[in-house]
Amino acid sequence: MSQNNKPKIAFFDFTSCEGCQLTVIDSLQTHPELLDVVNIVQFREAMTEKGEDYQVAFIEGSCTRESDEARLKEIRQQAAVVVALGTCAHLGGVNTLKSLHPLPEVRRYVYGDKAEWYETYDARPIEAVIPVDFAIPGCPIDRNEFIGAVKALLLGKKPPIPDYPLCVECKLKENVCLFTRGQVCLGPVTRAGCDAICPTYGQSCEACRGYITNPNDTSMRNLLAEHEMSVDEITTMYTMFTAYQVREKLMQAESASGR
Amino acid sequence: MSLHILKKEDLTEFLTKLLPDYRVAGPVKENGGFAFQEIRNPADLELDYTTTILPPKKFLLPTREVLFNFDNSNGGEIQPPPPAIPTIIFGMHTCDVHAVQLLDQVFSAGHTDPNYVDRRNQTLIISVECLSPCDVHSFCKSMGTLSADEGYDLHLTDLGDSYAVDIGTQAGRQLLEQYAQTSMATPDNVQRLNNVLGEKWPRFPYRLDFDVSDLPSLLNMTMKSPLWNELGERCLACAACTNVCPTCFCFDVRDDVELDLRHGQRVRAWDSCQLDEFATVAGGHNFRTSRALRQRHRFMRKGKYILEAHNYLGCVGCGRCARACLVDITPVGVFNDLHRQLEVEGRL
Amino acid sequence: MSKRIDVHHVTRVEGHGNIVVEIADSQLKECRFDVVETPRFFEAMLRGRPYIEASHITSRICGICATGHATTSLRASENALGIKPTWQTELLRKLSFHGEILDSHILHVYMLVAPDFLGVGSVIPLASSQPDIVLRALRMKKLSGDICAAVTGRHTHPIAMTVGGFTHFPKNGELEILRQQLEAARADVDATVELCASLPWPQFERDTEYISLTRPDEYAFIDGEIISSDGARLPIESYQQVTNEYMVPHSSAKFTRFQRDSYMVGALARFNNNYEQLHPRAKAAAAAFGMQPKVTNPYLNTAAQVVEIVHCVEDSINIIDQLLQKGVAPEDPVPPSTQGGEGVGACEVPRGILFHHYWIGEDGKMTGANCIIPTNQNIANLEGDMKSLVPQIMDKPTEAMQLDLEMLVRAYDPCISCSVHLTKVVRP
Amino acid sequence: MIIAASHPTVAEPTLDERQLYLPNFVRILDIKPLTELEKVFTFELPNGRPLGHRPGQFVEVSVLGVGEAPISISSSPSRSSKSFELCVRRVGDVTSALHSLKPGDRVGIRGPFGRGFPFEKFRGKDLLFAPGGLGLAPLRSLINQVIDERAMFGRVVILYGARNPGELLFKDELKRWDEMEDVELYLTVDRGDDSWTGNTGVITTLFRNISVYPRNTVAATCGPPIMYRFVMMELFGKGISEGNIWLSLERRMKCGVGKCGHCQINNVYACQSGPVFSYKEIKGLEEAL
Ligand SMILES: Cc1cc2nc3c(=O)[nH]c(=O)nc-3n(C[C@H](O)[C@H](O)[C@H](O)COP(=O)(O)OP(=O)(O)OC[C@H]3O[C@@H](n4cnc5c(N)ncnc54)[C@H](O)[C@@H]3O)c2cc1C
Ligand code: SF4
Ligand code: SF4
Ligand code: SF4
Repeated sequence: MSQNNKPKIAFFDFTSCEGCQLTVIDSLQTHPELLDVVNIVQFREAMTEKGEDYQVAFIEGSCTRESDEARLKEIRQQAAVVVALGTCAHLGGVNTLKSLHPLPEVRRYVYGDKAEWYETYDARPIEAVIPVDFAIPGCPIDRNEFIGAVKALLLGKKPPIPDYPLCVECKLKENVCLFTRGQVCLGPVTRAGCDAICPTYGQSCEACRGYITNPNDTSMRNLLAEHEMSVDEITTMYTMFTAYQVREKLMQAESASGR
Repeated sequence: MSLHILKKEDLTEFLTKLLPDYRVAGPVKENGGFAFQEIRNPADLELDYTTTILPPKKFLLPTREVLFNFDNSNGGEIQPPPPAIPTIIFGMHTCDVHAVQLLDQVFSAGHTDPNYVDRRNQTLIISVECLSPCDVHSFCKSMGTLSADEGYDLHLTDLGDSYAVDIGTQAGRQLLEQYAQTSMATPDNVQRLNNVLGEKWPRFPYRLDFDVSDLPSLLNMTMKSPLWNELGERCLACAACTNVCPTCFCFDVRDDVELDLRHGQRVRAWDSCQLDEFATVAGGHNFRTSRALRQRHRFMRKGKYILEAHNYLGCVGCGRCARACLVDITPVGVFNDLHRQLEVEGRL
Repeated sequence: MSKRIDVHHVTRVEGHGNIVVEIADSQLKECRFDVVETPRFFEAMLRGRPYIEASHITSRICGICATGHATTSLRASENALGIKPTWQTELLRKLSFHGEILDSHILHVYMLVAPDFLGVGSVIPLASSQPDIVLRALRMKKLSGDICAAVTGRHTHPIAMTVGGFTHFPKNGELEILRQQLEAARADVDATVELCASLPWPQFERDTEYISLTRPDEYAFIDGEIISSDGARLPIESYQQVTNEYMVPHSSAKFTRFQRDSYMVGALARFNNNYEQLHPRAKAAAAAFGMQPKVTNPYLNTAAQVVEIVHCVEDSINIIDQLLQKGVAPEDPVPPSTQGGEGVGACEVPRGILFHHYWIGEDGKMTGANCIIPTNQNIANLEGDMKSLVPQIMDKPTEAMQLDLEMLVRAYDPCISCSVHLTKVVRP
Repeated sequence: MIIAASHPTVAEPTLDERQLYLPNFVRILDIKPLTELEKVFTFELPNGRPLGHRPGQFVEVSVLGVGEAPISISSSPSRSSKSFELCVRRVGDVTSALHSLKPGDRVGIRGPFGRGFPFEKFRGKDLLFAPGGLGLAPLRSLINQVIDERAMFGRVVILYGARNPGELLFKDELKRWDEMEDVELYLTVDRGDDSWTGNTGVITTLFRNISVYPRNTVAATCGPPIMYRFVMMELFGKGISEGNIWLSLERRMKCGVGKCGHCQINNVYACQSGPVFSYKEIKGLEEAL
């Protein structure tokens, strides 16, 4: 393939830890041929060139200030395909944890009396600002899933992101279930695709990939309650990466009951 | 066939001799439990194991396997996978032996599945007699799988300082002759064996409230039971139950392509009827939308559908799904509940 | 002569920062490094969360020093809760920490800095023009990642580390393989030293105060005391006497100063303060660069990183030997000995000294937190360097000047995404 | 010597079975767009061997790298022994990949699979075809075979419905059928447009126009899942017996050969026992319709 007919892709970062972009760089260790099949025209973290002519935009990070919206819209205008790269972009991620506290209070807590120097608003997924075609979930993204998504996009397919619970992968890895070990885990409602890496390394799944389309939420909450978790603790556990969605849901419920 | 005696101290040598010629899989300690793994060091084999999370099925029907490799460069060329590796599954419990018999039937009925059958025909099974239940979840006695009179090549029963080795097939006999140091059983040994088998039987409880031969007709009468909805409300649709089951065999097929988009593999991987997408077609129509219908499908398969199609019960009572389910949906519980319902309704 | 340099979002650094330099009538009017990263509010987010989550949340401050944040976070919680980690835990933590230092330094040296010397905009063109260099970098980076993965599951964001210990343990076999790979990597390490020692490092000297951790027993990465090259030693609990954070309107990151107007942290500070404890092979590498403490050329921060690459590879082999001698055995995390409390954790992450300061309530929930990030501590010093560098290079063409300034920024290896959390700690 | 191999436990697969999952490659001769979403592909058979299919059977079509999809054979075995036709709706990955191919490209084929329509049983009967939407694709094969042996059958009535005029498939062929003296074709669309002068309404509205001699009538229908219940009621209303109503059912399918489990309807594998069933065969199956 000549440089010309390779699809041009660009990487952008908003509020994030840049771990997903690092994972992209790391994916070169196992897939150096990535550079043969796509033409990376912009990747601030790794290159000086800033090409503005691209077909696919991978966007990392959540939107946390109004002034970033214009840039996001510009990217949407240019790119034929916009991919949310990682949980911050896809769901809001840990950045949205602050939305569990009232915003002015958060600002005061961190900036003290200089709060007004710094612009910020409720952190949100980029999907809340511009339409997104595909998302690669995960905090950070899974290297193989990223490569899989690139292949799918090159083939004109939808990226193969699972829509079934993590327990599927966890069982196939023959992990002893954390519930059996007296702990709790969000695996039964969380989207698979990370090869159950947290349970494999002895930690509960914290739902960094977000929830499946059709989780059995009631049964899951009952299960956690049976494991001596209070409603508060369950909410805390559910909101580590998805505070934005949980808050949206609460607000919907509130306005529905208000009527 | 005839009975041999393998001294326990000769087991290591038996394994050591097998290792160069065969891939030997058997139960080993892992993560505080047991798992069937490829044995590299004879000392790792734990014949005195309870149960495993995944059944030894994974050596006959791998969680992910290549159906063929392809090269798309000039219009498409395909290459079947390399031939199966000679394998010995060492230490299978009899429930799993029954399960393998079902798989053999499924994959050779109608169209013979070449990939499974090639692997199966390169595999020898050395099973062990269970002397006490794995745990409270086992219900092998109710399912009639507490012993097996066929389906293995060699079958071991622990007699204390030695194993009684029952030869199941000609291949088993050759294997024993070629690789193991055994002696013919003496009348004493046979007596010991009888005692061991006699003592084990009462250790296992019957856990179904009815005879398993009534299971298909029970299920026939309970297609519309309200229990399915109750299960549907509880079930997390996590598919743990089907993924750990030795008799589940449904699979997904997909293409994995390399970044050059030319080379790749068509792969089959385990799938589960408990997942939303299993019966969903393009356009979004799902033929088993609710978790209730999917649970019903699962239990109907276990006790009825598979029997009707293949003459083997679809459940061997290993209890793996019961251990794996986080919301306590178990075959024993479900089948007994259905039985009780019919009793209450006076339909028995 | 008048010139304006305005670099919007300096590339090949972590996070977003701008260089603004204005020269009017040969007078330096304006010289700033703006941190324009969006503020992240991590301390505020921690409040109300169970302490056990703190290391998982704070590792998300930065993808590149995730293990550093997690380790510092764990040490803060452990100090708050009166937990003394076991010998094995300490060794495993050091090993994964080395993995991260290696990963970060290799990324910085090869992918962020080297392109400047080789006259390209990124590592991508090098993949075809100098594939051996790129492949070597990828090989070394993979090994660093593998070290982290064996111990904690992955580098960004580590999984198996928890308060009091680990939830997963590498198998002895895995460690043996890593050891072999580390030994084999010596050739790549030597080639790295050779390559970097041959680069034309810009000549620029400016003495400043160098601050790092120090330990009596080893080249300090985790725990220890704060030490200043100007002569001062403080316990980590007194970090605020050193950092003295203050704010400026052009930056969303906090600025710091101790005994001078500014100080420097990072590989060069560690090198200057703890040179004696480097592995002999690392000292030999320093000699290849002609480096002896105290080194006052900030561009050589990158060289100090190369020296640390050598040290960490050797020390990792060392640690693995110690672990293998006893064999790694699963152990439960050490439980807290107090309910709640206050604690400070400090580590030398790739870019310098990092502090986490936690307050944990009796219910096990976080009631307060403060994180002081190395890049913050460096920004005032970076601006100081810029101010003294610009007059020396003012006669160069604007483009060359801009490159010198960008290279200076990159030498600091700033991690701006980290640096933005902020300010005054509100004690509960 | 490896002992296992010399004592096979399970009967060895035949040569054909060895190919079970391996597609054969066929070349695209022609592609005709029918509507916005559907195209008809004509494939050339390798070394002139006929496909040997029955109407109602399907093939698994592979685009290597993208995947495989079951598609009904739309051409009649009576028409050409050198080629066959598939009518494909673009709905997802594989079907979109097929739509992007050009004549001369190759695709993989496995099959034909499944049980088709029991053509022999239809001889001498009046035939009532009731396809809905894309359901015409498999029925077209059957209809054309009937037309080619027209003398063997009684009346031939076709009731075809689509959502709108633009979605009617095989318009040329519909016209030809309409012009035939001995074929009765009735069309309807759910929603008409300016140019549409025919019947509007769902397919069941067409049944009002016709009367049949129930004892001698066989019906065949295929369409979207929701259609069957309603069509079935109409057919019962005409007095056609359960054994004389034939349906082609759609299910998710992966292997096409009765292993993968996706197409299971209670204890029946649709890919093996179907996809064509008589109503009598499936009425006891809870999940069939
Ligand atoms: C017996 C039979 C005959 C068919 N005949 C035709 C036909 O003549 N023309 C036509 O256009 N379509 C036909 N279909 C439907 C066609 O198979 C699906 O539209 C196609 O599989 C969608 O695949 P995709 O990759 O484009 O869609 P995606 O949504 O990307 O599907 C992903 C995968 O899901 C599975 N899948 C999804 N939908 C179906 C489905 N409806 N049936 C089976 N598997 C599915 C396939 O394995 C597919 O590869 C038939 C289906 C069956 C079962
Ligand atoms: S550990 Fe978590 S993901 Fe794994 S099986 Fe248990 S609940 Fe599911
Ligand atoms: S259904 Fe459950 S008990 Fe029965 S065989 Fe499967 S896993 Fe074992
Ligand atoms: S294991 Fe239990 S919860 Fe999970 S799918 Fe099976 S029945 Fe449902």
